Amino acid sequence: MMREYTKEEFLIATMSGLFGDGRFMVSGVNSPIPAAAGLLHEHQQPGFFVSIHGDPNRTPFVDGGVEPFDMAAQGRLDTFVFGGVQVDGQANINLVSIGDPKRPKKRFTGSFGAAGLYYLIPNIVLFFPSHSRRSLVQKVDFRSASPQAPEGAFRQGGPKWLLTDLCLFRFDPATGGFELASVHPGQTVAAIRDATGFDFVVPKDVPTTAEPDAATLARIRGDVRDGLSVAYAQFAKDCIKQPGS
Amino acid sequence: MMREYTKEEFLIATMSGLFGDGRFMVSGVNSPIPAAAGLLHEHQQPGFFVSIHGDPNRTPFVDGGVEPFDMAAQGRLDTFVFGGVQVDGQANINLVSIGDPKRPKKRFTGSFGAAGLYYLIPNIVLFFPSHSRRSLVQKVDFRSASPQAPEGAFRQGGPKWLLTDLCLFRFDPATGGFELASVHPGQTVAAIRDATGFDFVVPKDVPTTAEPDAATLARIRGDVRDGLSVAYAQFAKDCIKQPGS
Amino acid sequence: MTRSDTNVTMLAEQIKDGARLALPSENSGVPVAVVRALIARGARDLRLVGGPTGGFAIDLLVGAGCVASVEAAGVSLGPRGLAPRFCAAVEAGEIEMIDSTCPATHAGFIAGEKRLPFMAVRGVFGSDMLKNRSDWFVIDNPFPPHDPVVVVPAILPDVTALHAPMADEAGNVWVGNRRELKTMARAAKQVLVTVEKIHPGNLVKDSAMAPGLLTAPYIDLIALAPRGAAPTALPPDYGPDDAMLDSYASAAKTREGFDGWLADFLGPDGAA
Amino acid sequence: MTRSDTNVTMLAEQIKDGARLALPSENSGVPVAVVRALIARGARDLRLVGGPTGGFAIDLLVGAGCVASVEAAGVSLGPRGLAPRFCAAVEAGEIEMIDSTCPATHAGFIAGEKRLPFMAVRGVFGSDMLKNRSDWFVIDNPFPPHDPVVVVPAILPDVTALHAPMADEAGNVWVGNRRELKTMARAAKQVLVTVEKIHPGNLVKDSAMAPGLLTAPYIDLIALAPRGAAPTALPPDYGPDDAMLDSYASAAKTREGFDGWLADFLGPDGAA
Repeated sequence: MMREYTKEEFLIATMSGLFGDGRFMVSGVNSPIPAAAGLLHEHQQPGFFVSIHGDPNRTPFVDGGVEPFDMAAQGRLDTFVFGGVQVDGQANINLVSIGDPKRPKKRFTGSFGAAGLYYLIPNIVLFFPSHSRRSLVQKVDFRSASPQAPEGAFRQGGPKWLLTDLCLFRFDPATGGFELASVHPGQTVAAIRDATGFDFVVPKDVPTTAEPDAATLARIRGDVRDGLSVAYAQFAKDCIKQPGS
Repeated sequence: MMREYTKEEFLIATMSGLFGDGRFMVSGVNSPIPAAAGLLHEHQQPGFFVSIHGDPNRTPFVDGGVEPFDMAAQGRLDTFVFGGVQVDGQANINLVSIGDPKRPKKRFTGSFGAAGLYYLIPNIVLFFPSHSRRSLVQKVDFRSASPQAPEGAFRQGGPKWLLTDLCLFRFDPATGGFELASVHPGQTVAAIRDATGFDFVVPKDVPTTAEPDAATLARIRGDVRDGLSVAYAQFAKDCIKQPGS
Repeated sequence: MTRSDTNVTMLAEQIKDGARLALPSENSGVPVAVVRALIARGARDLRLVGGPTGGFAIDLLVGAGCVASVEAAGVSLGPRGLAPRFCAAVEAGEIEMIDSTCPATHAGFIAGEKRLPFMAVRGVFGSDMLKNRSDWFVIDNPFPPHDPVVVVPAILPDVTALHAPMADEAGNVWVGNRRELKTMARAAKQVLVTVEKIHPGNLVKDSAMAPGLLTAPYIDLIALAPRGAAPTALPPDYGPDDAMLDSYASAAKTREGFDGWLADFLGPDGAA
Repeated sequence: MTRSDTNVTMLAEQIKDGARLALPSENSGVPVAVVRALIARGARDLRLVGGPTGGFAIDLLVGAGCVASVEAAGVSLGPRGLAPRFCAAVEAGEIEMIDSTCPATHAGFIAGEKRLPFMAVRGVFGSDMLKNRSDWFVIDNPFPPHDPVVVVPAILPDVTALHAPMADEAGNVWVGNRRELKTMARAAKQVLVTVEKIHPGNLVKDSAMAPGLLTAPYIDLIALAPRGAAPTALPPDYGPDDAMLDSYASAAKTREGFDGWLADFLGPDGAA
């Protein structure tokens, strides 16, 4: 039965393990893996709840777009997953453009709420599922959000993890850089160095990221798949196996 | 038929004439005369509307206590009437206390919204229906609201009139003081000087405040009395004559 | 003792002596049942914050000796005039009065809701609140025309307590158009709510009712308390109990009158 | 031409070329019928502000050449990916892009609603928005601990246009839980609203509906426009028109594809 899981199932299980003991997570637009990881974490962490954009049963907001940001400021939003076009070794992320932002080679969506939430949410996971030197770069072309603030700035949160399809990094706020936390099954430190545009700390012993066990896979293919289908029917069908498979 | 009106009817008619060409007035707690003057003004000024505290049909707010203050800031609240315990010659008003405010001889309600609204509402009428040296003073014991701001301060409104049971003063923002605008029927400038604790400008010709005409009285005793009865039934009964009287 | 009585008492126990306690303005969801329980318990040194004003409940708490300070833009019995025990206590120097003005208190709660350190407020210049309060001052607007502007700090109560027409089974509380109650609740460390009734189901899914909800994540405890705001009004459920408020306004003019009225109000079990 | 078409056209005429126009975020009451009328008229140099983000409507206006600048925290077609005409126009330097972040835009609108000159916003440090925008900067919190804090100016649009499920006969518009629409409207000099239907009576008197209203005093013009937000969703009335949005996302990838799609969208009377 080993390796009898999809790449997405592996990432869902791994990401879920990063969500810690918080109680409330919001998963944003176009975020099926974070949403699924949130649903899985609900089973692992009693009291945890994930709000899923696009699922009316999981949208507890009644005061429009401002409410989640106020909740974050109030310390009621514990967990968030940010993606982007680029991330650099100082955990700056770029959701805006490649090249000169005034006249970019390629324009993307924009920064959404990242610049503010980067200081408010205790458990931020950066998620870049296509690990390469194009996405994990020395220096982002545009800083949509940055943990680098003037001394004394208010901060009750920040990036904690960077999860890719090759490995998991831990962000160290003391040094302002990443440390390799684990390499996914089949990967090597050397291969990850090769694929990464920034320097990072490699501890003496780098564990292999744990593979999801049978119970976790059953959960993903059962309740999580069902719950996810409300907002992400196609993804659930394409990327999560049938229950019992 | 001369003088065939109550003191309150006279004040309602006179106050209504001060409400100008604004469109929206809010009358606060315990303000039957301002409310009635607002209702009368609706007939005199097309498009004018008075919101009356205590009348659910005249309470167009849906966002709680903040909304009227935001409306004032937006320039949507044109007219307001403030009373108080004291007013001085610089149009400072006191709704808080007599004596040292830390250990007052007499404590009153508090300043409510006056301190903010004093800068936002273009047409503010101060209403002190018991004109005496105890209420119209040299210097208020506590400044609940004051038009005296640092240079350059934002100001889109302020006090314009001071109406009492003896006379009407106009506030001159250039000099920061009051000018006698008219004396009520039966009053003299000398009597008003006697009853007033602050200095004020007396122009060469001081007109007598106009008495309400028959049509105005009929209106007060008809529609205004009816409308006022929702929030102020007892006042309407006691202080406004029966229709046709 | 009914279950709902027990719950109100338990809920009031959450409000510790010395707590900074925010209460709604008159007829906006005043948790009178909780106030009664606080008095019955003999609560002390409460630091009340009006939202932004206050009336019957503040006067009652002050008269009962539960209060160290009151921060409010106004305290009165509305159509019944001055708040007699409040005024007497200020005159006797028995409580600290921290005078505010409505928009400044609203700004403080909004800053609290957003966990911003401060918020600007228009006007307020020249007032003695600005002069007396060391926590309000004038800064230069950082934007053109760099005009002076008053700033006030966030208000972050220990507890916001309120009464509402209903909660649903999911723990959401409907406060209707009293939007400032949401703000005051979200600004507080702890939120205690009594309600008239429990509505079946989950009102977040009811698009008509949703905008008037203070949702479950903001609320620490809910207790049933039918007519829990009386004698103050709870629109749209009930108006003021005029007879009771009249008797209060009349009795509370004297210390003795107040004590007698309060004993009746607390009932035979009232002594803490 | 039906009466409602006439009204939408008249309403769109209020939006002058060069106006600073605030539009709701996707699926939050986007006034697509008005956008269509603006394109049919050949509107030019609009300065769009997303509330705080944008999607189909902004992409359409940009593709049709109506736009001088876009201020937004993000522009995308949501599940359908990037906004192709918007991205192409930024890449070609055809429009000015003023990047924001959601809480800063919300803060700007709230300051606008309150006519405050500015408002603070948490975080945002280190970002290139803060670096690039001359109208955002860091001040010292005037209160202890005097920490650095980002301030942004009020956003005061010339026009806020939105589509809503209903207006009532008194001219109140129900926006439900899209609270930011109230804020954006109150911040604007002019407010133009299209609605699905007219509800009899006055909803201010309906305590369930009142909290979700943008009331008549804030609104300049209302026009009927059934399915006026389509193909975007208008909860709770209708979901997105997936087929139409799919066809748009696919066609708009190229200039030619977009032009063809737009011609179909405008119909035979579409040419201004």
